[in-house]
Parts: sequence; C-alpha cells; structure tokens
Amino acid sequence: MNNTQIVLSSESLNVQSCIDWIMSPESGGIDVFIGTVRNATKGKPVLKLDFEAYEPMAISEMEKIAQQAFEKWPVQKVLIHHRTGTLQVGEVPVIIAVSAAHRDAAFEACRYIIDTLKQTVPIWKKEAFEDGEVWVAAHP
Amino acid sequence: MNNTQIVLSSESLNVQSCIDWIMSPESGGIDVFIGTVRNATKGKPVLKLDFEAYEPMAISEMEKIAQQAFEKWPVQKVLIHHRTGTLQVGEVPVIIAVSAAHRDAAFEACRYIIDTLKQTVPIWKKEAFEDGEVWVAAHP
Amino acid sequence: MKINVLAFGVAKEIFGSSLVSLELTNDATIYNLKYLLEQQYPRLKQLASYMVAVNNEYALPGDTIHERDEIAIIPPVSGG
Amino acid sequence: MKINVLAFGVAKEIFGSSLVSLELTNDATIYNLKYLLEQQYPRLKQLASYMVAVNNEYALPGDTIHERDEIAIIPPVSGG
Repeated sequence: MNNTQIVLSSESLNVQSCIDWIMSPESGGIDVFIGTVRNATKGKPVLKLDFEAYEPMAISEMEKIAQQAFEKWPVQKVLIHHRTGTLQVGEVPVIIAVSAAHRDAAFEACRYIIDTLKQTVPIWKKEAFEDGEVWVAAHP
Repeated sequence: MNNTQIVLSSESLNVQSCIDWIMSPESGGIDVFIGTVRNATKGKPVLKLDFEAYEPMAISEMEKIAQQAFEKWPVQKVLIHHRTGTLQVGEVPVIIAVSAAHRDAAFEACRYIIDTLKQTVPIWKKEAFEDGEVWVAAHP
Repeated sequence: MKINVLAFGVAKEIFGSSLVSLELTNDATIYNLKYLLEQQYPRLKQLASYMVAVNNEYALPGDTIHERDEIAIIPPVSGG
Repeated sequence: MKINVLAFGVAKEIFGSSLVSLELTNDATIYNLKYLLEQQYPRLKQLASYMVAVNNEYALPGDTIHERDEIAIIPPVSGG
C-alpha cells in the first residue's frame, strides 16, 4: 500500500526522510512521535539499549496496527519505523508519523499506534546499566 | 529560557532543525505537530495562503502558551515556530515540538499548544481561491 | 486624548488602513472604543467577533484606555 | 510430532538457545505446549506473562498445533 510505510531496520532512523514521505498536498496536519533512548530509568543511568525483534511477526503486527488506524480515523498516510540492534543514549528506536486532512485524526491515530505497538509488536528491549542488563517488563 | 524556542518568521520553517533542537538525552518521547497548507478547503481548490501576524503580541501569546504547557505537564522543552507571508500548497505554516521523559506529557502538551495557538495567537490567514480571497473565520 | 488603533487581517480591510486615529475622552473604556469604531465602521459588527488588545494583552470591555497605550483590533484569529 | 520453538528476549536466555525442539502428540494445543515447556524450563513461570505465536499470529490456549507450524515464545514485549 502506498499510503503505509513500515520499516524495521538495524540502521539509524532518519526523521527528515520520514517527514518527506508523510507530507502531501492533501494533508493539513501531521503528527510525528519520536522515541529516544533516555539516559536514565527510574533515576538509574542507562548505558545503552539492545532491541531484538521477531522480524516477520513484528512487521505483520505493525501492518495490522496501521490498518486499524485507517479503519478508526480518516487518516491519509501512516509511517512506522522501528530500530533493532544496539542503540546509544539519544538515538531513536521508533518514529511514528500520521498525516490527515485535520489534526484531530492525526493526533489520535499517532497516539493509538505507539500505544498499541508497545502492547502487541514482538520487539524486546534490554537495558544496560553499570551493574548489569535487564529485559524490560519481563518480570512482575 | 533555554527550554523554550519561539520563532515567528517569513522564511521557510525547517523541520530537521526543530527536531535537532528538541532532542536531548533526558527525553524519552517527542511529539511534533506539523501544519501544512492543504490544496483544498471544503472541496474548493486553494491556490495559496497569506499569513499576517501582530508580531510582538503573537510572540508574547506563544510564550504564554509554552509557559502554560510547562505548568500543566512534566515536559522538558517546547518549540513553536510559525510562518508569516505567502505560503504555497504543501508549505509549512506551523511546527510545534514537545519533549518529555514520558510520551503522555509530550502528546498532551503538543495537542494543547496547537489547539490554544489557534484560539489566542494574533495571526490571520487569508485563503486565495480561483474566484477570490477570504480571511479565514472572520465572518459567522 | 487622541489614540491610534492598529488593525490586522479583515479589520485592516474594513478600516481601509492598518492604523486609524480616534479622539477619546480621558476615562474611555474598551467598551466606549468599540462603540465609536462600530459607528464609524459598521462592517465591524458583521465579524464573527473581535477583541481589542492593549499593550499586547487582550483587554476586557471595562478596561480603561490611557494615552500612549498601544491599541489593536484583533478579528477572529486563524493561525496554525 | 517434533516441533521447533523459537525464543526471543528473556525466553532465549531461559532456554539457553534461540530454538528448542520438543516432541508433542499430534493433537497438542498451545496449553499442552506451555505445560511441557514450563516443566522443562520452570523460570518461564516467573515471567510477568508470555504468549505463544503460531505462524506469526498470537495463538489462544485451545489452538491446536500442526506439524511444520512456526511456533514462537513471546515474552512481554517492550518495543517503542
């Protein structure tokens, strides 16, 4: 579908190329969510993050979420880019971009996509601290 | 304040430089709203838009909105860039960017800022159609 | 006192100018100013609404106008 | 039948491998698979939760497993 762009990549994500792809003369509002690797979790310094994905299923689940966004809101284009591999503090694990004729739909769909991605897409993040590594959310 | 960047400019807005400014190692989520000039209003082709601002008051009102965002949500940086002058279809009249440790605050503050900007900041837009020009929202 | 009133957007077209001068009494309020302007430029009353700003702040109808205040007519805004 | 189970994230560490092989009866369900795995790898029960995917789709406990299905253990996801 040329109104959807899903990418799972071990290379740096490029915000500008996402913006270039999402903009169109039909759209009036674009909402972009950019996740970044924070330097601390609950006050504890983070050294780096490792992202692992079950790649074919992750792409399939991201496509489902994009499809749901089109069903729920009058949006024009949906972009989801996610990184894999090792990311340093300040790097970008995820970019979501949504264009729509009106901003309500763009904001709501963008929010829905990142919230749902964090619940359903098989990607796992391991945080490296000075005293060891932890798979995020694995244990109660 | 070095956590706030307000710009009113007759030059093209640059999304990448906004992203570069808003990103920081403390932030985990960034929400960016980009307004674009749509090629039609209620099905009628739009040729161009002219933006006029009461500049000192527009800047002062944008600063107030940024300040309110800091009071209402735990956000780290707020950026508001707005164009003046003549814009063609596809050009960008406004960019709002908000960074926060967590995405909830970034999304809610970004939405609040664009909604409030459209209600209070003294900037006016004139739409040029094939059969004439109209100041948007001027008349009931 | 003589005051200058800045006009923007559609108000500039209604006034035929980006600045008009008015003679007001010394204790004049925003309400008085709007009444005078609407007498002189009846098309103002056809606007969806309009506000008056004094020194870059939105003013209330009861606010008093002082000499040298920067007064501006703010028709419905439509930025963003 | 013999099936291969893919493991990701913390499950890979619990299994000590990204792929383990199991012998299942022909009418085995996801429920049966989880029971067997938890017998063999008790640390699975310490996870906040985990799902099983069959051919890239989340499966329900009652779903039957077929030979050649691609089975994967999905510990709590944490992307984004």
